Amino acid sequence: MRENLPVLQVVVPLLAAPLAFLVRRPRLSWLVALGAAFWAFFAALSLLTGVLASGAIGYEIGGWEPPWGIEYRIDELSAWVLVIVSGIAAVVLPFARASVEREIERDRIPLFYTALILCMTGLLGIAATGDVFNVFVFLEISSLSAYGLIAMGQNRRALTSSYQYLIMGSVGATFIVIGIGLMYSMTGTLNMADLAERLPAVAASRTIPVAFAFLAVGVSLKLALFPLHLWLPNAYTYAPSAVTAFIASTATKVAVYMLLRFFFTVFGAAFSFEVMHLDRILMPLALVAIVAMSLVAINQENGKRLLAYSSVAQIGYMVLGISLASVLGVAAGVLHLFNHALMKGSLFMAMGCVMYRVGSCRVEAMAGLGKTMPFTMAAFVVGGLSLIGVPLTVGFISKWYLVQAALEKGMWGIAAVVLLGSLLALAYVWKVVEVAYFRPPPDGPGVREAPLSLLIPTWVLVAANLWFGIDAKTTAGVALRAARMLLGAGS
Amino acid sequence: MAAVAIALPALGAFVVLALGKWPNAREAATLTTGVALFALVVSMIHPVEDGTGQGWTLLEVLPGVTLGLEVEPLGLVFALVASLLWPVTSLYAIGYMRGHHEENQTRFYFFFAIAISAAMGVAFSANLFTLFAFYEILTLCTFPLVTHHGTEEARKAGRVYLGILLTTSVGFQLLAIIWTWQIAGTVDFRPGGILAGTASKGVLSALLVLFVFGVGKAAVMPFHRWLPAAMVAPTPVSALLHAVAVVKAGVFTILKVAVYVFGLDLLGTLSSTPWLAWAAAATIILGSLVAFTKDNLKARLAYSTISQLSYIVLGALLANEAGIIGGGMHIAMHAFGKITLFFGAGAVLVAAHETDISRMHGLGRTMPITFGAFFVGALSIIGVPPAGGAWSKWFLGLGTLEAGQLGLLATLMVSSLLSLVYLLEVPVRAFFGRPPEDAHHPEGIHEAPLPSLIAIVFTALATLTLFVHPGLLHDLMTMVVSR
Amino acid sequence: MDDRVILRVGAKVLIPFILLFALYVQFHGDYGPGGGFQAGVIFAAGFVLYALVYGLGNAKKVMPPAVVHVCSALGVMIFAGTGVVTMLLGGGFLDYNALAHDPHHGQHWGIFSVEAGVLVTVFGVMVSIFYAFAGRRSS
Amino acid sequence: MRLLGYFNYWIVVALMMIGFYTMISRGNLVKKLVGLSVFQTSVMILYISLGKIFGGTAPILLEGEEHVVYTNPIPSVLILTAIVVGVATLAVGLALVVRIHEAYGTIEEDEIHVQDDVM
Repeated sequence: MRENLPVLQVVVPLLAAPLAFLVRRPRLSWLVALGAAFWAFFAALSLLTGVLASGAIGYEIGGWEPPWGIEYRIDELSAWVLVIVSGIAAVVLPFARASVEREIERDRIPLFYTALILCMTGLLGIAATGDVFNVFVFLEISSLSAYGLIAMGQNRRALTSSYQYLIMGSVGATFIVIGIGLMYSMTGTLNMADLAERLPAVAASRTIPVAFAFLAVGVSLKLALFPLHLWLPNAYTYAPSAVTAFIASTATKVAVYMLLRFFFTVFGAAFSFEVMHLDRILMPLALVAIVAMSLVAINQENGKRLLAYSSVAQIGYMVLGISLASVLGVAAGVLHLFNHALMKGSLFMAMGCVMYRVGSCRVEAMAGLGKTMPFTMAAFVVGGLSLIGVPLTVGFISKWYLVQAALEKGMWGIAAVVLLGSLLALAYVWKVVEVAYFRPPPDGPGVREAPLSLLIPTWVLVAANLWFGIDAKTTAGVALRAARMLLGAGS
Repeated sequence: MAAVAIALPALGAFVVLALGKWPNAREAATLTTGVALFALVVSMIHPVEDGTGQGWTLLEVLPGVTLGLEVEPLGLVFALVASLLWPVTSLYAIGYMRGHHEENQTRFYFFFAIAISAAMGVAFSANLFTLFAFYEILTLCTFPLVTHHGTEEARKAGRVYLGILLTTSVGFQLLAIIWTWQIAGTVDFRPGGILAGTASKGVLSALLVLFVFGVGKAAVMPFHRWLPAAMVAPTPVSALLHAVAVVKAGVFTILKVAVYVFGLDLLGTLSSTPWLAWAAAATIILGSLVAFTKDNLKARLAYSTISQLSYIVLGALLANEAGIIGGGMHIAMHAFGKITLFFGAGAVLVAAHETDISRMHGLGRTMPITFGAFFVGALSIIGVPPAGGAWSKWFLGLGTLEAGQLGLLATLMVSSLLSLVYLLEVPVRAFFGRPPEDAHHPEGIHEAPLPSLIAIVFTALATLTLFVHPGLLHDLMTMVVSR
Repeated sequence: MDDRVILRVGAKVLIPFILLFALYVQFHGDYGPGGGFQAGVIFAAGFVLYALVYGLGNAKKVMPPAVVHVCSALGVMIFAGTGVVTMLLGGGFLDYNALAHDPHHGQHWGIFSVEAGVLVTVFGVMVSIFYAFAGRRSS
Repeated sequence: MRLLGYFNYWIVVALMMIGFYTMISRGNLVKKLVGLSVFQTSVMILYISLGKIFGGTAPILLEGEEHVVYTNPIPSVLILTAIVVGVATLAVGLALVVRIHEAYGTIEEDEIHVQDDVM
């Protein structure tokens, strides 16, 4: 059982997805999905402890040795991402039951859970596999189910948002395939470790830089790096609440994982940053993303949309850390992967609670919620403080490393922009807080606090925000190990 | 023990929350916690005097970065002042809040207690990270107090308050802390400092600038606007938090950074130190001048606070023992003096519904105790015997002489003269002025509610006592510089 | 519809052969070009032709949408289930050698069952896509 | 002549640009999908042409013929997967267009924007 864990991590959810569809009853399919998510979470945790104890785990599918067969390869980074994705799924699913019953027609609920589990499967697969073409396949599995999930939103604009995402996502994925194909044409292999070995020999050709460029654009599209983020705000805004909470905290994170995998593991940091100068593109874009998208977020009138733009800005932080290409910088990026998943998860789930009771996420509609839904708004405040980076929350830990990484390189301006971003975050978080706490609730039937089945998962994530902000040794340790591994600096 | 000192008010806060429906029990809880906290802090004096102060590491947040507590003399001074004045202010607040029919009183007492808990955390923190964490908590938990009334004006003030305090702390102070960590490899407070010899003088000078302006709570101009803005809060908040706990947390941080991060020897050699000292001096004078122009009593007191806070910043930047001793003592002296003044202002508001100085003529006759106490407080701020403020000004003056900065000494003198005028104007008008014709004070103005009156008299007497017995403070501060 | 005799008769003749050919492609996949994917599409094409000629209603009687949906889910389970079975038998995921004592037979059975899964899924998905689009009434 | 030797790449690039341009320039949602499809297909051709060897046969082992040149089967296998993905994407896309048509009564992008702005 244990030696098969790398593949079971992906296969069990893959089996659960059709099962969730076959059982047909909403409640049952929810149970199936819940079981799959918890299974994935425990498997991921056990993989992470395994990797931390004894190094990377390889798994040959069908007993075919790499590079002929497909290899699954779990190292510190992939185990980390597996934990993030499955952990968020395990929290979002208990939340989803009530929320989905409110937002989605009954006969579509089994389909919804099937798609959600498929989406999780795809994301887990991307993290687990050691084969670049497999990355593409899993990417499309997760994306296609994500398109479907987003289209299930109540507003008809969910449809156009999903369509927009589909077009841009497919273009991104196709770019990635082109990049993979060009790499294959030069090396004749698709295995990541094998590619990493063979690429340096052909790196001087014209094909490899082209492949590099295609991959860079494709991955940037998927991770919504400014200015390729256009699909994201609409998609997050109009998707059902549970979907937003799940996708916002996982999908872009996995895209960042792809970025790390392609440019550190496959191409190697030396080629990516010293020959191709990836940082010269990523860093300015990340900085612009942090500032511009935070400013845009301040002007949003819809809570979910506000958080969506904030997500684009936060992705800027991760990319910024990565573009520093130092152990500390990459560690900051990897750490922020986890930390941002926690904070955006809790924030979007708080929004889901608001949606459940109020039926709208407009900032205006949240007037007086500080009184009527105290626990929901308290969760929002804590998540928001984390986003700002107040000490003793996870956001602070990310910022601590990011600023340190910038200072280490003597990049003053960057440290300043990171901190400026925090202040802009303060502005948009406070916009919601002020309305919720200082505006009197509208007349008419009062709003009640969200039910416990929504509140408990939300607060689990909020507690995680605090817990990992107070005791960040483990998370920072894993992030540093992953960064050292990626940069080949030994652990 | 330090952890208990932080936990106690936090615990008290939740008791307050639980007792929200029974106001008397709720207030009893606040007072009991306050007295217990003060007793606890007092019990720490002996170990510290014997030199057996301890450190505790609560937990390691990041490798090398810990949430740690430590009882040392400087922190003890701050803790003593804050914990003594908390129950006193609570007593005052009971009279004020009920007399003024304020809403959301439970929330008020809750956040009040949390703020004290955070102030204790600031006082006992063993490293910059812990201090920063509690510093930010203090900012955030005082926000609901500043915006207590929930009006448009209060919200605007709250925005300014939060905006400036968080901008400076996140933008400058955090940067300075991370930078310190980067070059020194530690953020612990150590006698003699941790930065000596770690980086070039230029870098350290820049770092000092970041620290001084990063501690927005010290209200060095141009980052002072939040303090007058915070005056929309109910008066007990202005009294305890914006004359004692919050602002003193700021100057306390600067003292701590000066003594335990830079070290006096290093501080004296940095090129930015004299410049910053002059910035503090400018704040002293400008604050006093602006105070002149304010007719609103609380606003005037706020600008006076800005001016007085820079005395302490200046003391720290003199980089000699007398300066630090004077600065540390001024934390206590100014606290008792200014809180008395605020209590007076609040009492006038509750009893006579007046906020403007120009309309306080003749009120002294109906409220003699209040204005008598106000007079004593004013003396302390001005720095003349027989009030405690004389001692701290004495040491600050010594410090400037020792540093050979006659210009700074002159600044202190001028500012004292200015405060003499703008503070004494109030009791003089009250006692000797004629009530204005159009004043339609409600019939039967009398003294403030009894609990408030007790508090006012207590702090006024304490101000006088500190003149006679400044020994403890002086001893503790001497320990700080000789450690 | 009724007067298109040639179409109806032609379809009637063709459809069995189409289905049979699909099965041939499926089972010959071990030895020559072919396999579950192509077979599934061809099989589905037979049904689509039936639906086109005889009407959607009749097609749905022959192959109810519920069954089609079950098919598309079931195939995935057959595929992944094969992998799980190999694991239960002590091999790795999709390690067909574990399916029988003789690795040659194991490979044979493994590929057969995986291809069967693919056939079922592809058939199910193709027909359900057709149903979904053809079943829409223009509003 | 050398340029002509790369004719397969020229075709791929031409198709890719046609698809991409269609996707960007057309406001009709179905036409966009057609563009996407052409775009994806061009990549499939790229893969297949990478593996093709002139004179090579299908990679099937037959007894007695051991020294034949095979076309590399792996790109074909990969692209089989990509085709499935492409079909699925197209199906999802068209399904969305159908639903959009039901919700908005149009599949022209600008008309949809107008309707959204009114709300």
